[in-house]
Amino acid sequence: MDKKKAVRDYHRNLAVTAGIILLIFIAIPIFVKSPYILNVFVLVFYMSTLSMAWNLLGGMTGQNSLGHAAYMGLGAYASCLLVVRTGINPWLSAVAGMVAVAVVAGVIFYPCFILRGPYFTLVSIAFGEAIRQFIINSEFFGRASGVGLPYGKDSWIDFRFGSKVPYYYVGLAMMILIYAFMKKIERSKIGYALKTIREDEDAAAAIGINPIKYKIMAVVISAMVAALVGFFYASYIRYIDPELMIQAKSTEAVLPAIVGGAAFVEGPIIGGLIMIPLSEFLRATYSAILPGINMLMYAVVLLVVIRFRPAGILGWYMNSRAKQFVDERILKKPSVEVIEEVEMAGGR
Amino acid sequence: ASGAINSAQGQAAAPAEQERTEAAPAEEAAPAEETAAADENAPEGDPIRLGTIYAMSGGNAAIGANILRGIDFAVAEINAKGGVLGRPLEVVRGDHAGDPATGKSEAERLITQEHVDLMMGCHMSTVTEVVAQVCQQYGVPMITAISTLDRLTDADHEDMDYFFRLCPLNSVYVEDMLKYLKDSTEQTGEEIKTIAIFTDRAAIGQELIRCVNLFKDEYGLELVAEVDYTSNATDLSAQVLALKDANPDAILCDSYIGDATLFVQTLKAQNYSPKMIVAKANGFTDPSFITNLGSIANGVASVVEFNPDLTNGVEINEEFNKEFGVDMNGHSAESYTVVWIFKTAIEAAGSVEGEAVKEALTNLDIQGEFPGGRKIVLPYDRIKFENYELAGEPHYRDNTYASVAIAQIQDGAWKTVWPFNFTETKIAYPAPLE
Amino acid sequence: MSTFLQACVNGLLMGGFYSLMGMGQNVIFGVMKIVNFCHGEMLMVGMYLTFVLYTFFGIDPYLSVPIVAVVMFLFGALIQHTLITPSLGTKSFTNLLFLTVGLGLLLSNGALVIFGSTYYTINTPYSQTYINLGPVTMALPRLISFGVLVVISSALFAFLKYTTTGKQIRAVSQNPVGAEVVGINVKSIYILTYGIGVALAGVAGSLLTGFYTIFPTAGASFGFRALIVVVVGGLGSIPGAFLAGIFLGLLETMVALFISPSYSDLIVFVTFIVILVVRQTIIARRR
Amino acid sequence: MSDTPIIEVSHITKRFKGLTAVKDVSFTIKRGAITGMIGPNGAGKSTTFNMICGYYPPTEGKIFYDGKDITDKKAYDYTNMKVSRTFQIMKPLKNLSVLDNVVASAWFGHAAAKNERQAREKAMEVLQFTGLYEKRHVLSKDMGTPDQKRLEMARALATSPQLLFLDENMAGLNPAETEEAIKLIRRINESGVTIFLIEHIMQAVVSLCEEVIVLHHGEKIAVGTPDEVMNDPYVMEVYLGVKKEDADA
Amino acid sequence: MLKVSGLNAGYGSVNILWDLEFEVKDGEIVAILGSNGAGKTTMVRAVTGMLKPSSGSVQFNGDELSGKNTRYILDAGIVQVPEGRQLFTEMTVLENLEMGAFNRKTKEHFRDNLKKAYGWFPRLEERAKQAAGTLSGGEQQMVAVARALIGEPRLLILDEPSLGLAPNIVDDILKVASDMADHDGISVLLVEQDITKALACADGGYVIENGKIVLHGTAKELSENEHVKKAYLGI
Ligand SMILES: Nc1ncnc2c1ncn2[C@@H]1O[C@H](COP(=O)(O)OP(=O)(O)OP(=O)(O)O)[C@@H](O)[C@H]1O
Ligand SMILES: Nc1ncnc2c1ncn2[C@@H]1O[C@H](COP(=O)(O)OP(=O)(O)OP(=O)(O)O)[C@@H](O)[C@H]1O
Ligand SMILES: [Mg+2]
Ligand SMILES: [Mg+2]
Repeated sequence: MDKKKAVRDYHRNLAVTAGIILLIFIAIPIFVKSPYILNVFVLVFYMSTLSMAWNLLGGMTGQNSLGHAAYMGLGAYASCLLVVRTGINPWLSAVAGMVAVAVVAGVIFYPCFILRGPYFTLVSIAFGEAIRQFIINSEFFGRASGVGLPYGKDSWIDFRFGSKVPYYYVGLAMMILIYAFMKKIERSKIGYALKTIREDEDAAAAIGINPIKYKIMAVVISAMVAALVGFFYASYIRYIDPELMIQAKSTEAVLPAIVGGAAFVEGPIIGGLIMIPLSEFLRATYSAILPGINMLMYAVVLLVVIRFRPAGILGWYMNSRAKQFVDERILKKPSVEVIEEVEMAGGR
Repeated sequence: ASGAINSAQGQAAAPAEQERTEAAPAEEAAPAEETAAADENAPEGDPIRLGTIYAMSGGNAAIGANILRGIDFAVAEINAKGGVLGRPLEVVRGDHAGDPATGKSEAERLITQEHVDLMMGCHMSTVTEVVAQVCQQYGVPMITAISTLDRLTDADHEDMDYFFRLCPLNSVYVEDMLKYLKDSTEQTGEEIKTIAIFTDRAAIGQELIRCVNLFKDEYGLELVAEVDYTSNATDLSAQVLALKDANPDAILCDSYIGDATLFVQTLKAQNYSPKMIVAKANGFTDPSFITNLGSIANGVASVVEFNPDLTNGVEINEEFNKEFGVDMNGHSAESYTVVWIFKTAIEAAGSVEGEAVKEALTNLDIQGEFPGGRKIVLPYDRIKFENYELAGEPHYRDNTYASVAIAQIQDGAWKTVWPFNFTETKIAYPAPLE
Repeated sequence: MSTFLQACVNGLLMGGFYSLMGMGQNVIFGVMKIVNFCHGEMLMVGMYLTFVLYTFFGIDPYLSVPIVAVVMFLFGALIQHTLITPSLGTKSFTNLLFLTVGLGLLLSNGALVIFGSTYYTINTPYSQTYINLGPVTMALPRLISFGVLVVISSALFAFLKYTTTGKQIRAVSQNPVGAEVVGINVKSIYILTYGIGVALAGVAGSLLTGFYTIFPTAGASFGFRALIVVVVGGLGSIPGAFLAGIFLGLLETMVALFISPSYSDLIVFVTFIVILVVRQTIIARRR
Repeated sequence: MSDTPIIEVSHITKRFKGLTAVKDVSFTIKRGAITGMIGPNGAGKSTTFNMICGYYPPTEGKIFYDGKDITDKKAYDYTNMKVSRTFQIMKPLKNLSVLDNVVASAWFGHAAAKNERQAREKAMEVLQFTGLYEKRHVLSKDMGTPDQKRLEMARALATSPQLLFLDENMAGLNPAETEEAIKLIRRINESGVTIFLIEHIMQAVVSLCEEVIVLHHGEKIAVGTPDEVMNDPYVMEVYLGVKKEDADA
Repeated sequence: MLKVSGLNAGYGSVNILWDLEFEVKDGEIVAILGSNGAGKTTMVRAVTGMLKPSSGSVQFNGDELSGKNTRYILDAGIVQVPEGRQLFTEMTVLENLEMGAFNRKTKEHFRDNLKKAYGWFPRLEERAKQAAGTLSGGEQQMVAVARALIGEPRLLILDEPSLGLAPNIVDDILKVASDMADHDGISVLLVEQDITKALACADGGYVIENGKIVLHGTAKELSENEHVKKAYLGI
């Protein structure tokens, strides 16, 4: 009986902690007035979301894509062009953009799924470059000059604001929503299929998983989320050009996941919260003094994390005293067996 | 379309010669004041903060370096003379690394964290567009020294009254290039009938192509080839062969410095000597272009926003070269000028308050020389931001007096060759490239 | 016709560089199964090294090739020992990938910090010497470079194929544990191979200074082409990489010549994807 | 219905480049029974097995399941047809816990779990059945050979097969552990699962199998009860290694 | 010949082997028994230098090997057939065998040794040009054993050689081992799950449980030991 209560208490504590963290994020714009700081948060939100999109493919499925900037860019282009050319509502264009990118990603990648390991990575780079080159050569996409979204009065309908606050909340909501979605996937049939594929494709086939089908699913979902981020980016920056899709941007999309811990759905968020403010700080502080030194230091941080904390910050936390302390003292987590027992009992 | 600008050039030649002697005493008087002013004013007041956003890292960092030399030079000069309103100028640098999102972020940081009063930027028009929006939102006056994209000041930007542009528009550049081709017959005796474009596939190249198509018929030129490549190309021999095949009378080009260098080397390697090469500044006028290529650069011509042999440029270039070890180029000279424009406007407004400075900039009219400073070092003698029409399109707050000259590398140095009434130097034809 | 011949020669000369880069990448990939994403940056380091040797010590770029090779080898060995070997233990392809990506960032920005953003070139007395062979012109530096790299490639091929060390390298590439069992020092082989790979990139950089500008991001375009070469030529295959490099060089010039220079990049990427997919499909079928 | 064999293999042949690994082999697997396959190394047992399970297409011949032609079925279709397999070279999902390894399987197959709870319950059941319950939170890569072999089986069972293929599932076990495994396999069989196994451990083959098929050089050389097969002089010579003198005596 | 004392070893911070003591004399076959996960392979790895022992000594003909690298130990004459075979899958059978001849002067004797190896495993000669990775499991095991023999061992360590082998091949391999012990004076350390067969050909043996030696004696003693019968033979 008190086992049951212990588990219930633990779940309550978890919920309360999550609630507090959420409240802090909701409260930030009330206390932080600096648009620049809010801007950094907005960056964190959309980059973390993009990184979560990557992580579905890279972390969960073991397919290291280095072409996510292309999906994001395509999404941004699709929604921008629709708004500019047809004048439809941006929110609708976002949906259309996601669908378009999903189709493109699915169709183009279908033949590539025979590829494993590094081959997949290389194709994803070539694919990203090919899309970028295509846009640069295409009159329709505005070639290298890019596309701008119209400025104007603040409006929810047009998703356009002078202030950072609405972007902050939309960005936050997007990140949380995608997080919840990814968490759901992780524990679902798809999640298990993807993880099985990551570990061994032959083993996956042996239990009835069609590796190609699920990999396509992963790529399509991942590309759609990236396209959503592209829409958000375009609405926020209000100007896009093919430079958005260069390979360095794809790399940027991955770093939060690597630093945070690619094995965890939370990894990209933790990594984003660390790496993006760090990069902004380094640029603000050092770039003017000695150009390049900021990226140099950023690279050093990245290398140190990979070298000494290969499972990322979260992987490190999971085996740390800090976690023990949090579990025991703050969350009052009962043993795994107890939780399991109560859960199984509840099921009958 | 650019008739007004041309006449400005025409007038500029003669007065410039006269004013030179007059200006000398004023310059000599300055140091006396300067010591006094420096002691009393400069160190004391709150600095006036000038934000700059250029690429300091990434593929195009070289351009940012030239621009900042010009800015630093002007700021040192102004501070040595007692600053602005008795307050020193201080530069706060931002780095956009070639990316609009980063540019936006930097603009926000400079304005809200660093509290800059003024803004300069950027060297990529795509980033300028985004940064200008941020400045507009916060009411920070911004002048771009070198963003030439026509669109930046078109009808869509009518309301962006905090944004001003010093440099000429791409269409002005290109029209002057074509004009030069036509005028060259006078000296070379050969008429230019066919042209080819060699350019980067990035935005700069698209603009060159667009503008050439805009004017080519008017100047009776036939475009026989459009050849482009991706920035920082590994190899340009295919492009050069395509040009060689097309065999135009003249090649118009726009490239960043690395590709510009490789282009000329490849021309040699492919044994192709076009008779005339005219570049739209950029990489071709980077100080390291001549250093790197040596004699094979001889004969390359380019639009220049500034040239050391311009009557107003000789002196400043000497000082500049002493300071930095390289010549002042167009980017340095234009950004140098922008700093002085800001100084003049602030002093006219009597404050650094954004609204007041904006008003002052709107009404600014500098003729010949800056109050308390040098003569305009660029190849024109008046600076005024005006609304006007260009090729049937309205434009806002551009310096309509801006124009460019054309220089050619001769004996390892840029020599102004056009407009003819600006210079004694004759066009070297065909371009020797050796 | 003469244009076509000239284009062939150009493609061949350029392809040689892609080959050299690809072979370096291939040695590394073949043995450690990691894609060296800082390969282009290693080339850039080789360029700056040559530049420094020329500017401060007056050493001719071609004479500095052996020096660059040795220095870059040591540099690669150091990186392998301190960074990559420890991370190999985690068996995470993702981590290794981003380790090399991070290294690339470090190197290109390090160059920016040290040398600034200026574009440099090296002008030797013979940089502007050209050789005419009938309708075809060749720049002397390119020709020398091509000769040097043909020699290096053949030497490398022979080394891997016939020497004991070469066989050890191949053994490690197939089964590191098995290699240890037969008495091969696996860690030294790793150090050796990464050193060789990096040295090849450095040498390519050194040779490139004869006709290319030196700047912090100079390696990027070459780095990616090296990847294409590796994949098209077949992972681990040195002759494959050599041929693929030449193929890529020719493909680029031919597309530019017969279709349009604008599309050469696009077509190269698409060809790359197609070749990869087709080849892997055939391999999978054969299973 | 019940007398149609669950699997009928008809004249299958597999050639790799120059080498014929399996040559015109035909046999049937009886429903509800345990059938074994033995033969010298390289005889073509795993190849036959892989052809039946959809990993290699046969070069020639047909395979029937419940009378239906399944020659061209893909490997991932098998669990939906209630057929499941293990690998000779184990393929555990290394970075997942034992529990997650099995949960993953429980999501698939003809009786796939509908939700997370079902999947976990089914996995727990299988873990208890196979004796891995105590180790359910261990990462599968940290386990020794016999546990990994057991895990292979657990993962196969979690898809609720009616026909189970085991490729050398007992290799590397000592006699005592082998006894355990034999009991487990018998229990599985008693729950109604038809089993087809490849094994070199005679102790297991003799005590489990109702019928044994012997391959040699890719050809079927004998079939019968374990007793019959093991007393076949040819089988003795090529496989069991009973010395000529002993056999004569 | 081989004398191990006070050997401790493990992975990372986890200690697996606890104060191991055992001895192998010239020309002797010693069996190591133990259930799965007992630490037998870890012991093999510690003796052959693939795993650095945390303490203890490994003496081979008076030479201290503990802490030496694999190459040194191999040159001293300890050659193993590793668990899981560890072949070079993309190399041919012949190339794999060549790789076995890295130590000492074995390269010179390679031709002769190869002939011997083909004598023991004729099937390998048939398959000399085939890529090792495409051999059947049992054929691969033969390659692994042959590769070790080509290294001219003075002490041969076999880690579960019978795994996946047909009964007659197991007999062959064990017979090769006994022949070598009897005729060439080579010692053999045999880690084996097929305890009956192992004890039948071994002179003596040790039983490892949880990384500790719990029993040792002659083969006969062990096969009659109640604990061994119960825990390992299932009798
Ligand atoms: N690389 C490794 N890292 C961490 N632990 C390991 C590693 N290899 C083995 N172990 C652990 O060490 C213990 C002993 O393993 P070992 O392989 O030595 O056993 P063994 O007696 O050879 O068993 P088997 O009969 O299965 O081969 C086991 O608990 C195993 O989980
Ligand atoms: N992919 C392949 N390519 C070429 N030959 C192969 C391939 N797979 C198997 N073979 C060959 O086919 C033959 C049969 O192999 P198979 O794996 O079926 O043997 P097996 O009977 O399972 O042996 P074991 O008992 O040793 O596992 C072997 O000689 C092997 O070398
Ligand atoms: Mg088999
Ligand atoms: Mg073992």
